[in-house]
Amino acid sequence: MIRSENGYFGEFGGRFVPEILLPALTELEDLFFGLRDDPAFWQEFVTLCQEFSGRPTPLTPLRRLSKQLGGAQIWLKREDLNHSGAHKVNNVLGQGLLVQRMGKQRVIAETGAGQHGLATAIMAARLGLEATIYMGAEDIERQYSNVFWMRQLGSDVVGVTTGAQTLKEALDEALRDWAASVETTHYVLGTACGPAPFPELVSYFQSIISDEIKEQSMRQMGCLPDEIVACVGGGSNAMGAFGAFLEISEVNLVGVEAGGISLEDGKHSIRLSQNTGETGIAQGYKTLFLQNDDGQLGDTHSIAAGLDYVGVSPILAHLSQQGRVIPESATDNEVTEAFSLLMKTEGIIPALESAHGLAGGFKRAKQMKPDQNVVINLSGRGDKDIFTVARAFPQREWTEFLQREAVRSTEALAQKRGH
Amino acid sequence: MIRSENGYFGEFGGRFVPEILLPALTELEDLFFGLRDDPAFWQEFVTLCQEFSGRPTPLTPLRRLSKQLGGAQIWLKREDLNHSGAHKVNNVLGQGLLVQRMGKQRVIAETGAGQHGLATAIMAARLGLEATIYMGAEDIERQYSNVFWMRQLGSDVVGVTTGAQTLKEALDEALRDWAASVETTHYVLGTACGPAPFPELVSYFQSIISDEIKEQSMRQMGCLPDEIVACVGGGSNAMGAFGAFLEISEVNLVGVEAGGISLEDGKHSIRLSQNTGETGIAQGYKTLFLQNDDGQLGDTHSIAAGLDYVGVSPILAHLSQQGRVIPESATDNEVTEAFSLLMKTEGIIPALESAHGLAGGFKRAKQMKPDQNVVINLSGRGDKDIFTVARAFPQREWTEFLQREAVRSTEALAQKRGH
Amino acid sequence: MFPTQYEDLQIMSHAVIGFPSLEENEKAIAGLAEAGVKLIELQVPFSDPVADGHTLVNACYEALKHGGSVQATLNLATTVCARHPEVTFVLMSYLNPLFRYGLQELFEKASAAGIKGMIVPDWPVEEIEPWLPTLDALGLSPILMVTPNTAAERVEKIAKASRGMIYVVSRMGVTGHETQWGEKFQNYIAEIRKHTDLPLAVGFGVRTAKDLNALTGKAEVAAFCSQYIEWQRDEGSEVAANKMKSIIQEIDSP
Amino acid sequence: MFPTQYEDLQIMSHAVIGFPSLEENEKAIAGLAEAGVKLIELQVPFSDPVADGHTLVNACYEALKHGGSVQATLNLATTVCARHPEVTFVLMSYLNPLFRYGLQELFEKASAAGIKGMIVPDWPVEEIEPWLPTLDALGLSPILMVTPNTAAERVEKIAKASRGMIYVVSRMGVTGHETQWGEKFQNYIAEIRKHTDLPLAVGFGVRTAKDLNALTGKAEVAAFCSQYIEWQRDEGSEVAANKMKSIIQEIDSP
Ligand SMILES: Cc1ncc(COP(=O)(O)O)c(C=O)c1O
Ligand SMILES: Cc1ncc(COP(=O)(O)O)c(C=O)c1O
Repeated sequence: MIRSENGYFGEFGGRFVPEILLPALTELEDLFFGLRDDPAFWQEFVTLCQEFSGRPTPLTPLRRLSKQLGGAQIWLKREDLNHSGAHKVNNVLGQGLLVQRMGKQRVIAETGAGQHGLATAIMAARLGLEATIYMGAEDIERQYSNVFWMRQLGSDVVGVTTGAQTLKEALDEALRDWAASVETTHYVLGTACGPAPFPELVSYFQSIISDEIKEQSMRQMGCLPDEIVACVGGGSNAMGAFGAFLEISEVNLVGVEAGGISLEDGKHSIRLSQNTGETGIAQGYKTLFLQNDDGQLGDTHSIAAGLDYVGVSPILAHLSQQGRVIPESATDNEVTEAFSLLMKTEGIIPALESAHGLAGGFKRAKQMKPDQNVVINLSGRGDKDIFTVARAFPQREWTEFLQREAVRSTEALAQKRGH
Repeated sequence: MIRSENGYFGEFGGRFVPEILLPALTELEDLFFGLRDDPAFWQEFVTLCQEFSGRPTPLTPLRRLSKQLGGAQIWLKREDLNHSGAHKVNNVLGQGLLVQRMGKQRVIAETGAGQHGLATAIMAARLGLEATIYMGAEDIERQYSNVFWMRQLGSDVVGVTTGAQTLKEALDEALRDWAASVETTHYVLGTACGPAPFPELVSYFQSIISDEIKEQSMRQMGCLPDEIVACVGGGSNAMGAFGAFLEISEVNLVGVEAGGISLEDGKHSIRLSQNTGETGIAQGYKTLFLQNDDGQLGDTHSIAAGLDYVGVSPILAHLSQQGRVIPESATDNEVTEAFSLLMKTEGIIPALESAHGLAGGFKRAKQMKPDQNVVINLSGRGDKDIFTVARAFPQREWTEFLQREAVRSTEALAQKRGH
Repeated sequence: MFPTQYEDLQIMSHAVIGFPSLEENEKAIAGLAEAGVKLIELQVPFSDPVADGHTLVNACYEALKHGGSVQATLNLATTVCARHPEVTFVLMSYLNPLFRYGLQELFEKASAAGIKGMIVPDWPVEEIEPWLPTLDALGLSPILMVTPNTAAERVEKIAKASRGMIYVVSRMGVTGHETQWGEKFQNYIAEIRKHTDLPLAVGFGVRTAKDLNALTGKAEVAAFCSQYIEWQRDEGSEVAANKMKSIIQEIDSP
Repeated sequence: MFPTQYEDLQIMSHAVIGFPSLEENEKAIAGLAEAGVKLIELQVPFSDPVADGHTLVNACYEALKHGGSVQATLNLATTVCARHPEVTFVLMSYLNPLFRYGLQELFEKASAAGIKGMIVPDWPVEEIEPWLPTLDALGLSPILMVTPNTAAERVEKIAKASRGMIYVVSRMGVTGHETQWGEKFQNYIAEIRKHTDLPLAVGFGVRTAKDLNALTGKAEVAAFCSQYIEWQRDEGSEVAANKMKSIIQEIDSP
């Protein structure tokens, strides 16, 4: 895995936080630096992932789809099979181990798609911690099922109504909570962003993905893959999938960002490519942000709540500047097409975030030869996206069902109040 | 694994089908008998489960919950981590291998909770088969999200509106379809019921669960468990969890049925215990059915669509008569409590079906000693039950969300029609 | 009694006991007898009639609400067998209601009521064989089914266990497409006759006078059931009987 | 200029540039100066003000819609520094808007406009240190923050890099509970004074005359910001200035 120089990756990274947060970050960093080279700690982490989350996740060959597309052999790294339905849980379980070592009793988290919030709520329930999850009000609307479960799991979900009401605002609000609670609370940052040591720490835990890909591809393909493709929101699943291959230059690493509706400002979430992102410092770190000339962070759009983020991992910003990671993007339409194609051809329901990886990966695989191998990181499953997908592929019965369900739900509520 | 004598298990089982279905059953039986002792076939099956569905599923210790309950150590066999979210996929993938060998191009299935239908739709998509899924109209209503996904996966979902509109009627209708299509179509029966060889065949594929439990408990507990608990709908997850232990009499095997609302006729689905079920012959086999004096099959109720079934595996009927399997039941209320307890204490969201196993298992574990071990088979995850759970635990935000979503969905539909 | 081999085509029709009501059953049966129907199936309604098409499924569902049961069927049989000696009554049921009643007792009572034969679609030949001595002693003929996909050796076995006649399922499946009575069907019939001297009753898809004419000279019995039940459902037993009568008159003599 | 150590308590207040509008900012600042406020923070609004409470977060959001920006802040500074020589103006901003403007150019322009100090909450001391020679040359004082959980050696480091005054964050967190000014707080202040001779500006939770009185004799500057912005938001700049005036008059002399 890549290591920072004093929290920096090239020009990106750092730790630009209000002074009040510094001690917690230093404590975390010291703890992390003391553990990360300890094989026993890694083993403890791997065992936890195995016993609770079902790792290793498989590497699934897409035989029919690869044949149909006529290019490289496509394989999916199945992070959708994780407990909670996405790769997010890897990082969260790892941080859970750190929380136990710090003896803190409360965790907070920001969440976009709700997957990281759900994973955090799950970890908190399992470890007996209090949890508060910050989520943009707009994202709550898009992913209410995740909110429903977080609440059932006993977490406090706080809707953030400032600004565009998405991930960026939720992150701001979580930082504000942390500033007030830092001595008893750990902030479970959900992606490879934020102030040092988070980008490094999150990438470290997520690198379990690429460790497995490496071993599995040797066993299943008999060689390393030619290319690894992952969607890029904050960058944690991508860093997870790329981590073990950074030094192996024969393996192409491709990050697919959310192309959204168009390249117009506010209609996409592309930070790495096409000169859309500019170096900036916000939310505790330096990276490529979508921002205007005055340094105000921009609005973003993606059909996938989890990619709808204004910053990006400083590690990916650096690797992409270095040419080691190839940035790609996929539009909302390309994404729903890839979503449908995977589902109908291979019987796997991807998260809309992950479907960006599919769209990008399929496009590239078509240009390659049948003796080449592309691994796409399927970061999560699509169940959570049912409401969004239903809007993209409207079914009359679904609408009618929702109408009836709304009535039933109202009745159940009235009955509960009656008690 | 237990073997039938000519399709019978004690007095239960057999093959009571219209003559037209006989050739297909014989063909299937011949194929199955020819393969089941072939280690290479089993290996092919295990590899498929590994590569596509993420097996082996873990055996998760519930440390906090066990301590809280103060009895035996409780472990969960995590079938919820399977691709598609339940154990159903094991059987379906196995039958998929048989379909390929028979060269058939179409599959049909009945489904209750929708999990088996979803698993079948997934298998059909992956193998490039046509699929028609029969589902009671009442169950469609309870589990529309599964229906939504089956349709997106390309399956034809047919609502069955006869009788009580649940699993029994769906099974009847699937048999009718099969009678007309038997030469080109394989009927993917979803549980350890129906005419021979299905009970045996389904139990055979599901026994991958107990094979793993055996090996995992030796590794993780250092001994075999004292007790294995599973919910019983048709009986496939229970037979899967029990299979490898049938001959080991020190391991108690406990099947938990749906106690529903009360013991009144039509308010529960208890067939094995308390003299509720009576020997009968229907839907192609002989077992304990809920029926009246005239031999008409009865109505059933459970909060869990997948347990809402009038018959039960003839193997379980036999084992329960023999005293090898201990029948228990859990009411809807006990089930929602166990559901909530697992979620809040261990961060795992169970299917309502599986929560019956939890309710029964927790009750028994409390009576046991801390040096004993109970394995509960967590047959599936609860995401699919969001609408039902939301009715049991009403949240105002959920109701409001549904109302808004119904409007959005109507708009999306109108827009689609406009095109 | 049952027809003999190569006798002229006779019509078998149907009553679902309790549909539309128990009293109406009696009138409907009288109407069928009057119309010239020679055999009548008395169907015990069942909650899970897997071998029936939707018309009969729905009729069963209604019949159960109106008192249809094994006992009601036996009661009705006692009445109608006595009243219509020119008609041969056949008990049609799924196995479970009979099994729950007690097979031995059921067979005795059915025989005593005057019932001559029995069609039980989910009762396979292997399970019937042990009962043959009892059934033969009671004069109760098991009428087994042969389907287009039944293998030759199994046809042989079924023919051996059958009495009175063999029920020939005309096509694959209980619902759906129109049945064809062409060369393929004739080969199918010929194949069955190789194994038996019993008369053949053809069922499924017999819905028009044209179908009956097509079967004339090929089978001894045509089971005209679903279409009759639909008439009964939609237009009442009297109209249904009249329609049946005129259709029987339309049959060409061979 | 900045107060000297142990000078009488002075009030620092606040303007968010663009809130409620650019014109209103000028009037509001005049009102504050008239009320006797000696230091005024000119806050560049930012899209992600992580170190601010909800009042300022919302003010930033509004300000951005009304033309608040780095350039607007510099323009306003030029005007108000000239107009109110008795007031010390401090630039308050998050780092990114300044970074995007270009730090070197920004510092020069701010200094030229008459700005004396700078508070940038997400700019850590390590990143400031290399800029000290430039800032010193320009006479632009970096006012760094110390918080209750800052370790002693880090207070030392921060004190070394600070100029003009040190901003003492009174409590943990930007929102929430009332601040206490009791013994614990006094020990905290005393601890900081061990490392510096600079005057101390206390911020967060200063909302009443009572708070100001409590700070009298303990700190040199009280940052009276969120409460003022709430008055401004709810009752307009004029009423807000009057309230500020009467509250300043209420301060007990030490
Ligand atoms: C399934 C899934 N994939 C990807 C992402 C994007 O995050 P990251 O880029 O950190 O992997 C999310 C974020 O919520 C997610 O839920
Ligand atoms: C999660 C789950 N568990 C259990 C069952 C009950 O089936 P069986 O008894 O065959 O395991 C179902 C049926 O749909 C199910 O979905």
